[in-house]
Amino acid sequence: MITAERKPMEEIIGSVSPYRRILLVGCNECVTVCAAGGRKEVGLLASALKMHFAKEGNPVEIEEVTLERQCDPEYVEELLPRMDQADAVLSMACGCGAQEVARRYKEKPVFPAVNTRFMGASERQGVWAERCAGCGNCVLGITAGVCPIARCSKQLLNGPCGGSTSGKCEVDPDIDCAWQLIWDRLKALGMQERYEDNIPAKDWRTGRGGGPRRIVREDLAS
Amino acid sequence: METFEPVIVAFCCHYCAYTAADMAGSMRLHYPPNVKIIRVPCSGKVDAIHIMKALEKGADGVIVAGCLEGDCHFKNGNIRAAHRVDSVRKILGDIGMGGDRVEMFTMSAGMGERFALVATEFTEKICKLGANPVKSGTDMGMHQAAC
Amino acid sequence: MKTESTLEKILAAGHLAVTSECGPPRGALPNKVKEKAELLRGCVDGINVTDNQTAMVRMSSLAACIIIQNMGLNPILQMVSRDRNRLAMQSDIIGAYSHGVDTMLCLSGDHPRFGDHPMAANVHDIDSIQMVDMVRNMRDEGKFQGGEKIDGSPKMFIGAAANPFADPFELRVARLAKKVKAGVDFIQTQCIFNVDKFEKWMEGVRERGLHEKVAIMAGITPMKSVGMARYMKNKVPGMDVPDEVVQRMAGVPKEKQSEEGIKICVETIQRLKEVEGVRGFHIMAIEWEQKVPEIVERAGLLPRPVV
Amino acid sequence: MAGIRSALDLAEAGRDVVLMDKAYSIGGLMTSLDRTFPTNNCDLCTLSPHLSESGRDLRIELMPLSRLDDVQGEAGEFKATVTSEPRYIDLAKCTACGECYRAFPEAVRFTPGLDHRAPTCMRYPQATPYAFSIDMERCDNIDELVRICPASAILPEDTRKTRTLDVGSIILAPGADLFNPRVLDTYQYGVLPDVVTSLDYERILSASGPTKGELLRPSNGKSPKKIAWIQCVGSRGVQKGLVSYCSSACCMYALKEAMVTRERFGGEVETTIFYMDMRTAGKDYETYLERARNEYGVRLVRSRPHTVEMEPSTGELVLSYFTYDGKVALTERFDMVVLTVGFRIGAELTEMASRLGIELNQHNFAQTGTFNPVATSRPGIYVSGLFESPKDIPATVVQASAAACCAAADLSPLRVVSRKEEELLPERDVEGEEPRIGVFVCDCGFNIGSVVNVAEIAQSMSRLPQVEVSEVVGHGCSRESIEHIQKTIRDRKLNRVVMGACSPRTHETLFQDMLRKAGINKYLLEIANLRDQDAWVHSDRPRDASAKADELMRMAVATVRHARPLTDYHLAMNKDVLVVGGGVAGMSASLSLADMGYRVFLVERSGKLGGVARNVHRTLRGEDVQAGIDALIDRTEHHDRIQVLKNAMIVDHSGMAGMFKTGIQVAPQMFYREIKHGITILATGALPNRPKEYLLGRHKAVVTQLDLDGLLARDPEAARGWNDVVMIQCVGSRVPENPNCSRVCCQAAVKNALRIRELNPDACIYVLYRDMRTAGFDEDYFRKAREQGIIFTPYDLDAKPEVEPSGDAVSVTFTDPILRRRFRLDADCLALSTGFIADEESTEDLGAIFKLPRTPDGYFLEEHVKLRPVDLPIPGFFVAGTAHAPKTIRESIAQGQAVAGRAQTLLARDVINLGAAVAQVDGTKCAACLICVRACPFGVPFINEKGYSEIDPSKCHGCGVCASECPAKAIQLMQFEDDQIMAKLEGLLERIS
Repeated sequence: MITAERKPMEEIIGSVSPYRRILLVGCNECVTVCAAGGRKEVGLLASALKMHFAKEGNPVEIEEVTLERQCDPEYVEELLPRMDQADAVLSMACGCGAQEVARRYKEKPVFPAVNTRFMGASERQGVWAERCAGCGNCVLGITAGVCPIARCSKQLLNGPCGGSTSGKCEVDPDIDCAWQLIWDRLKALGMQERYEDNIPAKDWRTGRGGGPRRIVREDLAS
Repeated sequence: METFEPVIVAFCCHYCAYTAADMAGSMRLHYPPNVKIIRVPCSGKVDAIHIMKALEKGADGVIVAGCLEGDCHFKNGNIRAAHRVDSVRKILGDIGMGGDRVEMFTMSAGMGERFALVATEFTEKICKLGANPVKSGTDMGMHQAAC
Repeated sequence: MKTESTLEKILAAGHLAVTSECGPPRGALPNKVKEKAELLRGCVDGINVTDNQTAMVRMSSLAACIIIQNMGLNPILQMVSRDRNRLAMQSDIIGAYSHGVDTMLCLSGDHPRFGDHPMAANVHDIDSIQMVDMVRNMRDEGKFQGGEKIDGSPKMFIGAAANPFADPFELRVARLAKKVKAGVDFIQTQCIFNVDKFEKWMEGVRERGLHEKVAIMAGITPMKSVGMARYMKNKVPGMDVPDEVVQRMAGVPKEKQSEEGIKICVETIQRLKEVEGVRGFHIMAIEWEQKVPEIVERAGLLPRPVV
Repeated sequence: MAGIRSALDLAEAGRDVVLMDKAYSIGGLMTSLDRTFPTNNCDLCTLSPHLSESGRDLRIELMPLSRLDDVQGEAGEFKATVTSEPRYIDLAKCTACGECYRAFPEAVRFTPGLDHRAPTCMRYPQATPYAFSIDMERCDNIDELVRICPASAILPEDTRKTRTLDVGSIILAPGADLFNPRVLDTYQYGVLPDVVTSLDYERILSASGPTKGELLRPSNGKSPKKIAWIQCVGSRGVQKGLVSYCSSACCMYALKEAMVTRERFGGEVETTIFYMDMRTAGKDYETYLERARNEYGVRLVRSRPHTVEMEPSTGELVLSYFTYDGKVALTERFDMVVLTVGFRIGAELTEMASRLGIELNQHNFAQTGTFNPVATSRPGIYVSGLFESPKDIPATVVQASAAACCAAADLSPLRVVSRKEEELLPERDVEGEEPRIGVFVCDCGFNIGSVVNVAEIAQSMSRLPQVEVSEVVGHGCSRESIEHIQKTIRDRKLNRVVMGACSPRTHETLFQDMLRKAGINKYLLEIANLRDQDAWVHSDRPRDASAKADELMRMAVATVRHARPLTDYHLAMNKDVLVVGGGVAGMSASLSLADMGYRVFLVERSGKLGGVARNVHRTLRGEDVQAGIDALIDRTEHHDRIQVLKNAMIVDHSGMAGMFKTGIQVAPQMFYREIKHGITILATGALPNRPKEYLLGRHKAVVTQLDLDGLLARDPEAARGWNDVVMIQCVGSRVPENPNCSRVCCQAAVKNALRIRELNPDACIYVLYRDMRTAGFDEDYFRKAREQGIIFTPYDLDAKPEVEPSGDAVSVTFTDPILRRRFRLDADCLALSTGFIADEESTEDLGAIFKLPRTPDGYFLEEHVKLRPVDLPIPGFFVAGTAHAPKTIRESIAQGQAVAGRAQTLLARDVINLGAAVAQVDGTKCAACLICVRACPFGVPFINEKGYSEIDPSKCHGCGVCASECPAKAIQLMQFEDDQIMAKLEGLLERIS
């Protein structure tokens, strides 16, 4: 899942302050699941902004709408009827959603209300942690199902650095040492010898190194 | 300007706080009439949005009142409510309203005095804080609009 | 002989090698480099020149190495995978060798979080073991990592670091083995205070015969004060300072503590000389270079053999 | 407590009940307690929600100020003569406004108003008359009194009345008195103001007590720094004025008072308890004791305090005592001394007993037997609570339900007439209609009308859109008004109703029924609380009160527009019962239910019924256990409504209360069969503990008390040869592995010791114990044992006895605390009191299969320790016997009957009403984020196969946490939907912003 967090109120206020009629657009996918940009957060932000500007003496109109998925043109199309009453769009979706809205409605300024953080999993209610860096060439098969690229602070591919202390990373004791996790799993799986293989330098072309990526499924694209 | 009479919304859980308020009644205790109670099954039912909307619509203060810790009829609704109130206070701080207009209290069904005391003290506090700026703001806004 | 490196020659001749280090200045004053390096003349076989150590910007290791090289001393180019991608690394390695720098140490480097540029991007295009492999390829196969041939390949004597004390301990020998497999020539270890644990690690190393494939140089650091001992014990990740060391430092009056620190590290060296597979010592006298000659002397490692 | 519980169980089971109380309001002792152990919560607050449900049954007729004079006839058709003292107040009219009380405080009685927990008791109007009562003797001006009552509810001519009632069975739950320590000159109660009884102390702690919950010394109003508790005051004694039995509950409540004191007043107050034996034998009570000692720092001194005197100069109390380790005449100073007093049966009860012809034991408690623990000597008359024997609240509640069960069995088979459904108009469909709102404002006589200008309110409401009718209706809850409102609803085709009245807590059900009977859905109602939360609290500023009333009403009107017809969730009830476990508890439950006419499947893991009790031969009181067990087994196996399945194990389970499905496999072929049932009762028992200690199992002279009981029955001769016999208590109990007390061992040890003494007068018998826990009347046998020269020697965990083999005997070494030296002697028999240990294996499996929680030590965890001791947290599940916690045969049987008593409340219904306040998910909005799944305190929501969250209305408790946490706003709680709450805010704030 893509995770995000609401931007600091001050920044959001700053970005929309020139506008009086704001269309606040949430998304019912990832950002709902990570409680950053679903209907509820949209409602809270709308209320907060209305109060702020009312307090300042120049009230704003805020229209709330939460799309099923803000990164699909068909859903984004649903905003059309509302657009001409809006001076600006404030998006609570991840960067993908905000950009899709901007792409579709060229004449409208679009501002992000959340910071898109990472691809992660929820560890428990209210806690999400990074799990994947989208390198485009998955190594989990040789790292016992724990990704050192996403989860080692130095993305080391050949084992723990000298800073690994009792299972934690030197960078922050709240971070598990990815290589400790890998090693524990290898032991559990009886595959210790796997560790001995030197993993060669990674080809980053499948990742960001190769520039913006896209996937084309010929059979579907046609 | 004549004396400021704040409007205060109190979300009270059915099993403790609301009962305590009734209790204050049967004990004939006095507290300011500014406090208007909205009954909810559990303080855990009070949505952050409800609190925000109350202020947005012009309430000067909001009380969320639940059971004593450990007494929640639904296990931990009151604790969740307390966390939620904290987060709302933070948002209010961020938009320059100040978080003090919202507060969580806990009490048992029998604590009529405590309810009356809470209502009285909170009302005094809000009087000190003055009117909800959202209202004055709008006035001022219209004023500006006028001239 | 794979290279012209003095360090390689010393080790090949079976002597206990000695290296020390010199942190480049945080500015463009060549003399600062010269002063520090001068202190070490005649008492070490190589001078590690750190690469933005603790993630603080300093004069580039390469530039400082050239200055030291020109003084007729033997610099060891340190290179971390934190700051450069593989293109920058390879160009710097060739450049260094073109100036006669023939010994280097491959590291991953401290995380920017600890330095004065925590906002910096954390490159790690390749890791230290992949770097070792890359440098060996450049030297032995004469090829860039990309596969193209190098016209005049850099004959680097390749070192790497090892920390016998970090967790998981059981992985520490294996990790050395991977470096050996990648083709590392020598190893400088993390500062050793817990000698027992180090010996335990060496046992593991010998069991796998690694000590015959790589020259292991024991890392030694003199402690100036009990404060420093405590700091290293509690604050520096992967550092293992046993309580008795701290107590011993604490046991003597303030003014005597630096002397006690020197004593400890001399004793450590003496004890480690006896450990099979220890082929030399790397003395890291952080901002205390002037003490290195005394330590080397009192440890009976002078004069340095000429090869 | 006991009376209320029995009455409610029976009423819920569809029986008509007359609940008599000699007092003018009910609740008994418990209403004057502050908080109760072991939860230290205000338990009536927790209880009341459950009670309000049953309040809808109008089957309980309350007769306060009444006494039972005479009972003629046989079980099933008694004629009971009852006399009621005059109350001088018309219950139908009195609104408890309190005018009379203000005018004639000395003549008017109204405990509820003074007791802070009373409103929660008033929650169900028919459960306690929410009304005053008058003591006419003390009223000097009757005319004035009559005049002052705004509801004209005073009946000066009210007189004593005598009625004869036809009843099928009778339950006596008259409670008991507390011992008054005035008779003991040594403690100077009544002389020294700072010497108080435990009940006085409860009142001091109580928020509504004389000090409003402040802890103050009665003598000087200063807060005490050192408080002492003296245990067993008036109990466990033989001197005149004392009683010999143990009052059972006192140890726990003294601990509770000390803990609450430490909790509330922190380190400043030192608390010390002077005790003989700490009798914390109930479920998890031992851990409670540990918490008191270790977490709260309550000091415990085993000792016998003899006098309390006052140091005149300082006003301190000097307490003199001697300890059991031989130290004599110690003294210590305190600011307050609390006398923990026990229970007594007063003359009133002994007279009643003789009037009714029921036998009492030598202590004047009702005589009962192990195999019918709540039956008196007179068939059809049952007893529960303190009148049966001294006990704490959980035991009382258990007996109350057991009594309810036995009483029901005597009544003619039940035809359930669900009175709510009787002769109702069909519900009018209001979907799609514009709201047509009727507003009715009560003046509630004086209560609202005198403060709030109700006419004006009605006026201003009438101006609001969609309001069809708006009028003042006097006492809205009076029969006339209700009929008037119903007529108006019908005539004016109203489809929404707003009541300006008193608290919905007390009157919602009443007004809901009113709507329903007027032919519209009962949830189209909104109540504005103009009395308890406006008129009563703002009587000092009427104008503001009126303004507030206006706003409250606007809120209600705005909200009611959004009200929609809701249907209560109902569930067809399967009336068969599954009982798991064929021990005494399981058999008793099965027989009780089968006798009531329900079909029972009794599943037993082993090949035999009877459980652990088969190995017990006699009770402490000498009753023949085996005969009793055989009778039980015989009746169970031959009862035509009980199907016994032996060698059977539970393998799977699904469904909910009223429609369970459970799969079992039966040996030897292990064929599978599925049982459909409405109720599940767990009576899986516990295991006799056999820890590897003191050579148990490795030396033939070492046995458990259970072994010994068998041995003495089988081969009494053996005992004749013994010279020295040693018994060690608490072996494998009250230790980290098994932290709680096994409850049965102390009396078992006394029982076996006495039996050996009987067989072999010369044997020396030593009992090494930590605390002797012979609660209640068992205390008599403990004393008898001491009188007969059996030696009881305490030991500490840090100086445990040591045992090693010595030929056919074992040598036992232990410390004698008085002589302070180690003793060593060779015992021909060493009996270890090993007690019970939870049957981990079966409770773990069943816990997993039924999804039921367990205590850390592996027993099933009941829904509420005190108030729902045999209900399990999942509706439709009950627990009885040692699967709940270690207990005696007698207690297990009582629990077996109690679960039957509780089960009948569900079984009597054809449908179960689950109410309408449940959460509903809008699948189109749901993002399946799991937040509700994780947030629900009861684990109800799940992501269904369609991929969105689903909430089973029959499991939802209606707290709304999921609704308020849902990030997609996909969940709404019926009756409290967001638009309704927003409407309230609008109604209040529309004129502001």
